[in-house]
Amino acid sequence: MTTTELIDTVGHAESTPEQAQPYRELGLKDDEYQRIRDILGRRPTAAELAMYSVMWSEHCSYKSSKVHLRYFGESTTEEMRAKMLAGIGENAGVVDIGDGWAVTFKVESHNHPSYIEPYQGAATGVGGIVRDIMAMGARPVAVLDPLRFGPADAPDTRRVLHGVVAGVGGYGNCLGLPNIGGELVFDPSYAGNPLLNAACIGAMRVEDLHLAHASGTGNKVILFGARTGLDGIGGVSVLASDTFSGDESGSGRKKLPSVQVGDPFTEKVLIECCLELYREGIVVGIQDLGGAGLSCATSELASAGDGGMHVWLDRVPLRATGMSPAEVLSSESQERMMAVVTPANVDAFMRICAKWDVIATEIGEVTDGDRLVITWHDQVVVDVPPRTVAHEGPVYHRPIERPADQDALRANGPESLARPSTPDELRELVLRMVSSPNLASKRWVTEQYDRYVRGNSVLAQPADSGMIRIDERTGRGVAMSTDCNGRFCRLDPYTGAQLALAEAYRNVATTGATPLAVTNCMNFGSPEDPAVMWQFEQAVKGLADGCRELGIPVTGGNVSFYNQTGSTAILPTPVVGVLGVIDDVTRRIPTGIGAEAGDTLLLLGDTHEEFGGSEWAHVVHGHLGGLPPKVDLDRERLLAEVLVAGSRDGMISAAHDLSDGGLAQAVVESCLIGETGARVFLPEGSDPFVQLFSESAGRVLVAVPRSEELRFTEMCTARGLPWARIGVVDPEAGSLEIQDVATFGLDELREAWEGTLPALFD
Amino acid sequence: MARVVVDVMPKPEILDPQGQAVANALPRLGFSGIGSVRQGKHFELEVDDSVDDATLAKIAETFLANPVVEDWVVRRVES
Amino acid sequence: MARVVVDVMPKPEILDPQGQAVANALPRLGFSGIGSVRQGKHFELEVDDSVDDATLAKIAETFLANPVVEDWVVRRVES
Amino acid sequence: MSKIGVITFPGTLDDVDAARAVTYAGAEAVSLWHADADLRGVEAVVVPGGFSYGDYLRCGAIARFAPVMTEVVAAAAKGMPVLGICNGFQILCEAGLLPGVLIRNQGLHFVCRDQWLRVENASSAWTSRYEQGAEILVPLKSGEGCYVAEKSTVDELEGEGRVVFRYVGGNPNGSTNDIAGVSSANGRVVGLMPHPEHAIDALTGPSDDGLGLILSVLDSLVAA
Ligand SMILES: Nc1ncnc2c1ncn2[C@@H]1O[C@H](COP(=O)(O)OP(=O)(O)O)[C@@H](O)[C@H]1O
Ligand SMILES: [Mg+2]
Repeated sequence: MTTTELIDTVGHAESTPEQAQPYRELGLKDDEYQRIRDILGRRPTAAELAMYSVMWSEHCSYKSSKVHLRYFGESTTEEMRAKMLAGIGENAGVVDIGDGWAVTFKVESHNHPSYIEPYQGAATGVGGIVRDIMAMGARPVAVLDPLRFGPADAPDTRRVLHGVVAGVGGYGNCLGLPNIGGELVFDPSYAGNPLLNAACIGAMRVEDLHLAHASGTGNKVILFGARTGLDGIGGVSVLASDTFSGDESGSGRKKLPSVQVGDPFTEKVLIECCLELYREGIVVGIQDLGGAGLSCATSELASAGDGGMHVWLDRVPLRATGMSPAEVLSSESQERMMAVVTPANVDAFMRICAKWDVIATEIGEVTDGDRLVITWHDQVVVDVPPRTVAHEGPVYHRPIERPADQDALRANGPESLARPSTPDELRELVLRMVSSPNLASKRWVTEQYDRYVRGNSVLAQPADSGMIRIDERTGRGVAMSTDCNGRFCRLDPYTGAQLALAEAYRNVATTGATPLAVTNCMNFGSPEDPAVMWQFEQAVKGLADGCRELGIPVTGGNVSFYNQTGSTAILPTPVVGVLGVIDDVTRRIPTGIGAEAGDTLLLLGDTHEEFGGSEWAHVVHGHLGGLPPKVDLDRERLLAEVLVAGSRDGMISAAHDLSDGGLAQAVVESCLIGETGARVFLPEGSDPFVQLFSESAGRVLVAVPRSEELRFTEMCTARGLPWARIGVVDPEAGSLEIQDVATFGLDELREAWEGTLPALFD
Repeated sequence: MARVVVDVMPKPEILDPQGQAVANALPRLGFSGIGSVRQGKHFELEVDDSVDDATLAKIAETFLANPVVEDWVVRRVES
Repeated sequence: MARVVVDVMPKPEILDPQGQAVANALPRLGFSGIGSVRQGKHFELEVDDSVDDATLAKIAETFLANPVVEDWVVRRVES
Repeated sequence: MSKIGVITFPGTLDDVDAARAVTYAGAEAVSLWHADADLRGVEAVVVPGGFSYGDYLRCGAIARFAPVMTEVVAAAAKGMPVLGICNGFQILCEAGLLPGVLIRNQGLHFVCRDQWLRVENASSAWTSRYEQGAEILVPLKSGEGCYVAEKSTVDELEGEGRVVFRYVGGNPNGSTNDIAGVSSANGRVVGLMPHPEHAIDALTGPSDDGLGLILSVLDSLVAA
């Protein structure tokens, strides 16, 4: 393949304008291909075609979502921007958390690969998001993994879940990053479309922030990390079979698997190597290699810089023999990074890489033109304006239409579903709900993740949000939670996205941290379906408007389309991640009760009869219809202020937010996590079923020491936050008593809560 | 009873971090002349004579190996 | 260049949780007649002709296998 | 101030934690690099947890050949206290400083949980601060923590009181005789799978029970 006759050079392309090219197989539309020809004034070479086709894919170009995502920027005010050091468009968002510290965080999806090859799909999903964080100049400090699978008892769920959990753990544990949270949701819509979203948090000093720019004519472009192989080439392998000389030599690779295999050890070493490079101050620009490999890294770096770039592609260290330039450009081999370095610093750069046994190769140079020129053994195989590859891809205004069944769905409310009426029925329902797969303890999963490594994990699962200490001296730290209820989003994507935001925001505040910024991962069906585009548009609007109301900016995110089976899309799933800051992690609020005996249990917020999309309707009736709970963001903000103030003044000894499963679930978890009993009394004259299982938003259960009760409730009253005294912590009891309903032994509850996942998956 | 051996190897184009780790370590341990190393799995099964080759092939393909990333070979050996 | 195969297996008296798991799972998947399963490692090395058998034995014994719990076999195969 | 070395191999993860534990105990943590055959004047060494060289072949199999390990083996022969935690324990077994080997957990999953241990021998260099039979709570986090050895070796360890830590409240990984940690014949080299360095502060761990290991060795250094 390396013989010159087979190479499709720019000269060859110019002289063979009519040669047919497999652009359709590469996913390009007729008009997109024509646009490439117009940009170049000729047909693209095979390498250029490979580059444009991956970079103009939905995944890389955001061509269907771009027009909507703009709304995030448009709805962010100057005030919201105040603490944002980098936002949408960079590898990851960065916020200033005070004391000279900056924190970067982001969520990404690796959904499809995790269905094909669950272990490697999940592992490389974690690897990819970690490199994004590294590319900002930060040390990655924690990961989270929001996961969604098909029905818990479906045979394929077992295969996918086993692989995904082992992959997240196998990669993250070996990398030395504590896993401090995530989600685990089962719903039939995710069968065949599991969602593997991975989030990472990184920390750095404000002055160490690095952006992906290739600037400074004469600066060197260095590729470092793993060798480049044939992994993940998937679509581009059609180029290998499309023989320019009529030779069949490429046919052996026609069906390359589009799977990448991760090597967490190499990534761990790469992290330490990068951090040492940053410390020495010898990196001008840095970019990770993720989807679209070198195509993406070279064009994005060049496009964001102030000049052009020349790349000697044949210098790239390879793992396979006979790779074509197009393959080298498209390979998604993992654990690679690209840096821009001044000539004077190249030696120092190489020395540090050698210390860590990291392969580093100077493969290019920043030039003073505005072209990205790539040569292969001195022949020009790519000569393009980089912006046209990286930033000026196609933009679609996809048709949007409210789904035809939306009204019927909303009209079919849960009001007529049979409800428990006797105490016995309620008792049974509590146990049934607690042991249902979505509400059961996630311990079977989280026990496979290292939550301790690096010794800064202040809160990890089970907790409302994970919390990590950033500064050992001052105790400053951050908290993060990701949330989304896809059923709510199906009923009303605008409100559903706001409910996801509200829940993540509340989860962060519940641990005593002040919510600061937002990231998201938009998991949806096909953008070519107008109904899906409507869901997407509504969710973006809802999230953006919600962030504006709460005064915290969206700093980044990710879009994953085409999550569907046939014509059926997954539940719209805009996973929202909220990051909060806490000035002193020792004042964190734990989830479990019982640190102090005799605490009063207070329920903050209002309970309404809200069962549309609830876990109860799902578990007991397999029903989805009606309206989701109302969202009141002013209330969420007030609740957060009260929780943070309560934490600051030492008035709260435990807190747990109410979400899926309502009060019953929250109380049970507070007892089990704290290994302590309680007595609960529901408001007089209220309907116990509604009190226990409604999923009204804006509520938190708090445990307050007797001595602080008056001060705390007076604060709530003064600020206008409804509260109700609903119980006491009872360490002696060994049981949870819900007055006039039932008493549960803690052992009985634990068995119900913790038995489910092992029974399903061991 | 027959003894059956199944060897499962990462496909040639697939990254093999395990084999690579061994290959990189050998020179450091003072062993030279080893070009490449690939590491896979080796299974030894005791099998009833009633189990035919098609069944063995199926077991290997659906269970012992992951066809997306691995190749495998099934051999009956005398015991 | 020669191809050398090294198979490393847990000693018979040593616990083999992986092989055990495979053996337990097979009947559940509808495969009967498999008595026992043991799982080990399979290495394929590309070796210079200069590397002699004694060296290969040494590599296997000191590095590829842990003699405390594992047995191993070294084979040269034609390529 | 006593100096305790903490080794970093490529792929070591819990070195920062081990160093923090040393500092909390009031000693100086000296970082030792795998490629340097130099113990930099330390009086004791901690081989921390992680995945040295990725642990792809066999846990600890590659790390034991590192230049720094040659020095550790030589120093241990002269009585220097050495503590191997998790991957460090695996490395010490591979290096022959401790008997036996650690294989894949019986459940085949990585297990991260807060684990109760009984101190079975409070006279080793790393456990003198504990009461004999004391129970301590420290994190366990490993995928290959199942201790196995030939029967004669296990009998010898049990007979000589060299099983230093034992799991209580359930065996998390199938380890022989619930063994969590063992020592060399002279009690100076100790290895264990659970992570005492992650139990030095109730803020970030389940307890501060783990600090006792470092405090113990400091006692023995002062006494020596
Ligand atoms: N896939 C996962 N990875 C890591 N942690 C998880 C995962 N799934 C759930 N968790 C953790 O388990 C705990 C309980 O989860 P969940 O009930 O969904 O919390 P919440 O309702 O507060 O969002 C939380 O600490 C959450 O972060
Ligand atoms: Mg919560």
